[in-house]
Amino acid sequence: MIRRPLLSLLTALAFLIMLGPVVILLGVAFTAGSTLTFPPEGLSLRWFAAALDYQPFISSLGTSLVVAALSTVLALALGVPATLALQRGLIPGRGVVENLFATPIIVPELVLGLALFQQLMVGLQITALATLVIGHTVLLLPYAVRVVGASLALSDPRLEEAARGLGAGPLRTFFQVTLPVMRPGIISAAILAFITSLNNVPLSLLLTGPGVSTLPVEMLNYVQSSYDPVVAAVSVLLLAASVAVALVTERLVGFNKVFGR
Amino acid sequence: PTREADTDTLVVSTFSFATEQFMEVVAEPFEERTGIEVVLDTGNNATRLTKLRINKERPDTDVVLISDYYAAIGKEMGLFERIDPETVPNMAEIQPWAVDPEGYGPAYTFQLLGLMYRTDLVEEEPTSWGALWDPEHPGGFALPDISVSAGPLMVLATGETYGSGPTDADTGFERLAAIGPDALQFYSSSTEVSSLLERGEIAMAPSLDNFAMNAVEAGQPIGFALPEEGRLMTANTAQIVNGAPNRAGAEAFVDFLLDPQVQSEVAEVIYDKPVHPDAQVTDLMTRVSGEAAVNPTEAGYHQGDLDLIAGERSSWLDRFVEEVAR
Amino acid sequence: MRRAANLTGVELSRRGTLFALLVPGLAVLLFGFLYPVAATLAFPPDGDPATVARETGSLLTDPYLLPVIARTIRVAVVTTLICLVLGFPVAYLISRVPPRWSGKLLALAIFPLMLNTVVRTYGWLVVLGGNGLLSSLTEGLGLGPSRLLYTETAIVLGLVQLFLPLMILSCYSSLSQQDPRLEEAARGLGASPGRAFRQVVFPLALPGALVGCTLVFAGAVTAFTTPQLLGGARERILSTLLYSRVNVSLDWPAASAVALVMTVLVLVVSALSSRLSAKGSTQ
Amino acid sequence: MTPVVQLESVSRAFGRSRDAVAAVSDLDLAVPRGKFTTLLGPSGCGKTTTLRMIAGFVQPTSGRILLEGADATKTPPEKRNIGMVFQSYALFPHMTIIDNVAFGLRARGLAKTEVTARAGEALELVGLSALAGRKPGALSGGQQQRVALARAVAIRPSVLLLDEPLSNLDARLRVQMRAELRRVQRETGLTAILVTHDQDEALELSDHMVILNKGRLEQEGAPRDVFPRPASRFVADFLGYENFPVLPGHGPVAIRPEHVRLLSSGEPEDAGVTLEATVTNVTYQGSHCVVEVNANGLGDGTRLLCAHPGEAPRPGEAVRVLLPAAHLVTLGEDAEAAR
Amino acid sequence: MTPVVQLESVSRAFGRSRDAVAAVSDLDLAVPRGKFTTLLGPSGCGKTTTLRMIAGFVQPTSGRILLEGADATKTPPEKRNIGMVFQSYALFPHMTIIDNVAFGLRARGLAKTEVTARAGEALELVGLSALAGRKPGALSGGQQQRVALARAVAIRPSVLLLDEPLSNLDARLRVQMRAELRRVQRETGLTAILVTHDQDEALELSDHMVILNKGRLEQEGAPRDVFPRPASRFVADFLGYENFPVLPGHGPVAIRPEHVRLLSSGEPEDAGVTLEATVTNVTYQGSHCVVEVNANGLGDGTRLLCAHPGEAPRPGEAVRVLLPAAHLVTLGEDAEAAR
Ligand SMILES: Nc1ncnc2c1ncn2[C@@H]1O[C@H](COP(=O)(O)OP(=O)(O)OP(=O)(O)O)[C@@H](O)[C@H]1O
Ligand SMILES: Nc1ncnc2c1ncn2[C@@H]1O[C@H](COP(=O)(O)OP(=O)(O)OP(=O)(O)O)[C@@H](O)[C@H]1O
Ligand SMILES: NCCCCNCCCN
Ligand SMILES: [Mg+2]
Ligand SMILES: [Mg+2]
Repeated sequence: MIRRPLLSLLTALAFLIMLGPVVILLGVAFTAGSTLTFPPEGLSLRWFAAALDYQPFISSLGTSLVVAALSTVLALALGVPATLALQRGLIPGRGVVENLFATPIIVPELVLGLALFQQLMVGLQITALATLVIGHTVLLLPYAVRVVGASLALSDPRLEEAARGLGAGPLRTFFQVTLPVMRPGIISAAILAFITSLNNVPLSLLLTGPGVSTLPVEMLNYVQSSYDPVVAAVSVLLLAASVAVALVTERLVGFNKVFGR
Repeated sequence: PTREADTDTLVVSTFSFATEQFMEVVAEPFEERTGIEVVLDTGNNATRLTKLRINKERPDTDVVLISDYYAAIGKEMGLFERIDPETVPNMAEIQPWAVDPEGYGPAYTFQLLGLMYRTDLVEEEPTSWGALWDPEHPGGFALPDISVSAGPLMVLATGETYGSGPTDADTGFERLAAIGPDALQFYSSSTEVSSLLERGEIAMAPSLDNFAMNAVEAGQPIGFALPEEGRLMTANTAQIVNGAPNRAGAEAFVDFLLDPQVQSEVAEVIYDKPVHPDAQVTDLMTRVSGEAAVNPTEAGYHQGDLDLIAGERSSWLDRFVEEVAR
Repeated sequence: MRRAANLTGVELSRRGTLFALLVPGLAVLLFGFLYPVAATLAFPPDGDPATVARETGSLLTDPYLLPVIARTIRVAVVTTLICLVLGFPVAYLISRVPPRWSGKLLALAIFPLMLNTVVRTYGWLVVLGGNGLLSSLTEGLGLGPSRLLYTETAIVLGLVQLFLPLMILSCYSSLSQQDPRLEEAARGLGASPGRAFRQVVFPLALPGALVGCTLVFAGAVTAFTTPQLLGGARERILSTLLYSRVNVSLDWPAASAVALVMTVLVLVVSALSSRLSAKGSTQ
Repeated sequence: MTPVVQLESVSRAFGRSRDAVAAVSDLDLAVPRGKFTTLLGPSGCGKTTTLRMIAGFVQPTSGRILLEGADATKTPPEKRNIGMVFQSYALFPHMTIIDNVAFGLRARGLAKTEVTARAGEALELVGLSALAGRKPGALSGGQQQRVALARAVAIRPSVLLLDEPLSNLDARLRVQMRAELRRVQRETGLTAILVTHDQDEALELSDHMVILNKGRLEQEGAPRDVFPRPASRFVADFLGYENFPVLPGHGPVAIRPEHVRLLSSGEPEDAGVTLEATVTNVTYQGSHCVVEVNANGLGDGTRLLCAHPGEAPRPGEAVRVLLPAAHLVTLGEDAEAAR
Repeated sequence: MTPVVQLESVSRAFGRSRDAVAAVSDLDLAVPRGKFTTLLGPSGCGKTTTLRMIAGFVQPTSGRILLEGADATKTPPEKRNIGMVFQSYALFPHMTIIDNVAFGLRARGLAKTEVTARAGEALELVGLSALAGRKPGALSGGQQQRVALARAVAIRPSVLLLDEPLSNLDARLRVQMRAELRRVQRETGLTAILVTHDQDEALELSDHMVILNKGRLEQEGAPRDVFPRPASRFVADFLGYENFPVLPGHGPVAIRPEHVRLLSSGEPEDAGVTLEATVTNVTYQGSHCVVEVNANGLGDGTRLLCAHPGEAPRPGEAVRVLLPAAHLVTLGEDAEAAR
């Protein structure tokens, strides 16, 4: 099937579009020049040093990671059970409930941010960090429900019967059978969610407070007034970190094991 | 959580640009002098103004550094307090234009509207805004989007150059509409315009003088021209928030910001041109903007009618999009 | 995916269980989304429902703004279709190659997500600009210089790059659950690879593909940085309009109106996709 | 002694009420303790549905299910201690074979050593110890089926439900597995319900057999009773009675081909009905041949099949056919065409 | 005449080279045109893998596959015009039954009316016309299996591969489907390869049978030749020869229980070997009973099974047992214990 020309062509095109900018990014980040320029004017690591030295990036990275991790976990913890109920349960008005869980992606994030700021942060005096987590959780819920749902829809319900029949209660069945069978979906959802959170700007823009800001917001701020490659260097560092995580995963468990089954 | 009256910390809402340097030359020395801990809340003008507006009943911020035109909007919304000149002695020392006529926060720095251009692509330094209307358009040009400070200033500058005066926005829009279709892009950040120039996509663009400083300092083929007519500038002001939890600290901070020593260091490190006559204007500033960097009003620069800009912001946005950005 | 209710695994019908599974999610949704958004859309700063309604009315009748709505729809639809056409085959390939390859390909498809939007977009400036790589290429081919920057095409390209991984992962989560024997069966019955793909592989992965489409469409409608940087003021779409109203004119009721229109737009597409998904449902 | 499993007028329909399909109708069943009960019936008659209701995976539309005499209609599956081998295997694709087998043991919280021991034992039983570390996707059909069996047996359930557990095994292995099943059942005294379409299997394994037709109970009893005395034409037909002649003086009867005898000329006649016939067809069948004859006396075209172990006659030959009285089953008046 | 399908020393291994499992080893096979070939062998011996290679779903690790005499090792499945019934059915879950059956016809671009007619006909053949509008999920196991069969037959393939296509059907339906299959095959002259574990099925349907053991060919030939003359103990064992006595003067032989006769005292002896024996066990088997005896003369504990149609003797009784010469199969020296 790999021999199919159309398939190969489309795949090549897809990867070209996705990865082309990575190449440019690498060029820009390693430049010795002082502006965002491609091709680079000589090679140097100075922008990496500058990036690591820039305090707002470092402190906001911490916030971003905490928010992304917390909201991904929360979104999955709330979304996966809901998916299960939606896919396996006899719910009256199921379509409505299902669409309800998708609504956060349909409202412009900027508006959601404004709403959360106005109603929760100012109205209910919830801290910036907590509001960020709530907002991101809500934003990620559709990923959890939809992506996981799409994979659960295809799995064989007899497997759950078999588990129950073997004496596993609903929880055990869920954790040992349903969940692993859904794993590709859950991991896809988790990665999508984590990265969506990690890169989110519009939602986070207003949800910052004194001393609390997220990395992408800081990067956007930075890039709006400074024309140097620091932001490219930060991106390369993030990319390198994710490659490292992937490599370690591959070493320890095998990447395909994480996704496949 | 509400911040009650609080004399130990000072929350300063500021631009997200160069915050590290700002901490170093302004916030930390201030902390040392007063023992008040400074916490920064950064973001662009609009975002911070929006937050202040929503937070109006329970403000948690003391000082806001904000562009003059957004400051005008904020004043109208009742977000800021007038300042008693007694509490900010430096206000008596600074250039007269920098003092707010209504008694709100003063300007602490300013930026001049001019033409940033590629010295290698534009043969002769432009002396008039007319360069943009030159049918030859050597090398192409970009215009500022209405969303950046230079945008509304450009409308006024055009009005002043071709119409009845600096309030003739109609003429400004009309004339800009004539070249709108030829503009490569309506840029929305300094990075964008710098990048367009550097990659040679355009040869010139109206911009603020600060945008040119990095490139000039780095020795790139970038020049900044100050047209003879239509000299508009924008100022960054320091406002005290209405109901600030630490009012005394806020006053001290504004005064500190106007201190000639502090202004000199800010000029050196952040490229913000000082408003205190005793502060040191850097060489780079005069290389880019000449004498106007030292005394803008003497060079014929003015802020335009800020209440006009603030009041017409919605209709100007629509007009710009409908008539110019085509 | 409307599975015949009575075929469900162990029939999950006990009220209490269903309740326990759904309620936490719904509660967070209500508190963290529905309530604040409804409250802010209806009562934006300096506005009330009447002003919002008035603004919405004028938005929908303004001859200048209608093209903006049309452009938004066009850009989002085209982006979604391209993502589907490119993303589904990639997901399919990943789900069918030997496991030792699939993990690596998947990782490769995910990495671009780690790029900051601004930086990513910058890459496009380099590629699409008048002196950019693409232009050098067309010039080299004797086609003359080309500039796609600040056109609708540029926005679409940027958005495709932004959302392709999303589509790939969504499709993959469905495809990886599919029994490969089904495709074999189709091939054995005389279906060409294309036909087997269209009639068996694709319909069965439809839930995932539709989820991908919904996510991409919603993302394309609401994305702001990419259209702003690659399209500019000239190619205004609803999200950039919304941004200006919040950030330039600080006109919150008018912003509410734009948000309402965007919301309805995505809602329609999302509902459509649910409907399709239910229709093409397995079993 | 209360039956282990009891169904009281249980029905189950599928689909919405308007176009509902009744898979099981008004079924009463008492499953005797410590015995092997087989469920037989044509494809689609409701066997799987019945097992699934007993296991608790589907709820009856009406009626009650009693386990150990207590109403368990609403008891969740994992509280029933019932093992089930699924017709479609339902192996956990993400677990190795041994983990599949150990699953139920772990769910019961058994100690690690015991889990290992018992899972290994169960796998031994089905002859798949060598494949313990593989995943189900890398197994052949028959191997998968055996894993499903091992998984169900390992938990030593009080009731074991087997939905065609041996259908994908070859004859030799099937016989062997059957014997193992029988042994396990005897040794542990468990109650088993087996769905099968293999009559040898039903005969060899069952203490009690139940024949379903279109979701209803058609006949039940010990194989020794049911086989020689089917109560209806449907059952007779289903059990492999292939001859349904209407004999003068007897009315409709049924007789199996193996019991029809071709008399060599001169052989003494046993008690029974003798008919003159013409051979129309002969098929070779390994250990015997099937002779098709036309019984000339009985209305036109009455065809009889006779399983003949000896030398095969030639088509066209005239023969005498004996239907021994001992093997003739008289069908009641209610006997009508099955299906 | 060139064989329709020909395998030339075909092997297939699974897994990476280091820990590869050989599913099929060095298999040579010629499938005769217009005939029914059955593939038999124990679970996991490589039957499904062989079919999948013929259909083109898996590639041989080595060797060639010829279709109509031309190398087709790399031909994609849809270019082979081969119909396959999968062991796991592989019905398209998103299509109705009729659409499943029509799929292959549509793929061939047939006219609408013809598609409808032929799909309807195929569904008729398996007796499922009434369920045409349902989806596979709402069908019983046997019903699904029949849909899979209808789907494969509908396209009138030049080769039909059947992987245990009737295993989930009851005896009666199985016999009926078998006859239908035979009829279809005869009428259309198609070539069929059937995997089955049912010996009756193999016997009744096959013109040619192939017995595999651990991925290798063990014996092939017409059933009439293979059944009475298994070439090895493995084959004999597999084909249901249950007695493997070592007779003085004969060496190791094999004989089926049905051929072992209990002689009533005084009955004349046929040609063969007569042994004195003691009855040790009797099992009732419906149409006959299985008598287990201990042949006193042959080394200690030589157990013989005898399928006895008459009155059953009692355990402990002394009997005379005849092993008829006509049914004794002499096993070569290579005969060793199977499996
Ligand atoms: N993907 C795989 N990886 C490893 N081993 C495999 C794989 N698929 C099949 N096998 C092994 O190859 C052998 C042959 O498998 P195959 O499915 O052809 O058997 P079969 O003869 O059809 O058996 P059955 O009658 O049980 O269906 C088996 O031992 C099986 O375990
Ligand atoms: N979800 C469903 N929707 C509609 N009808 C169904 C559904 N499940 C089963 N049926 C029908 O109910 C009847 C009984 O099904 P069941 O699976 O119990 O049959 P079975 O006796 O196990 O048959 P087999 O021997 O073929 O496996 C069948 O006619 C089947 O088509
Ligand atoms: N509006 C242009 C931004 C000018 C940057 N000023 C820097 C102030 C640092 N606190
Ligand atoms: Mg069944
Ligand atoms: Mg097989």
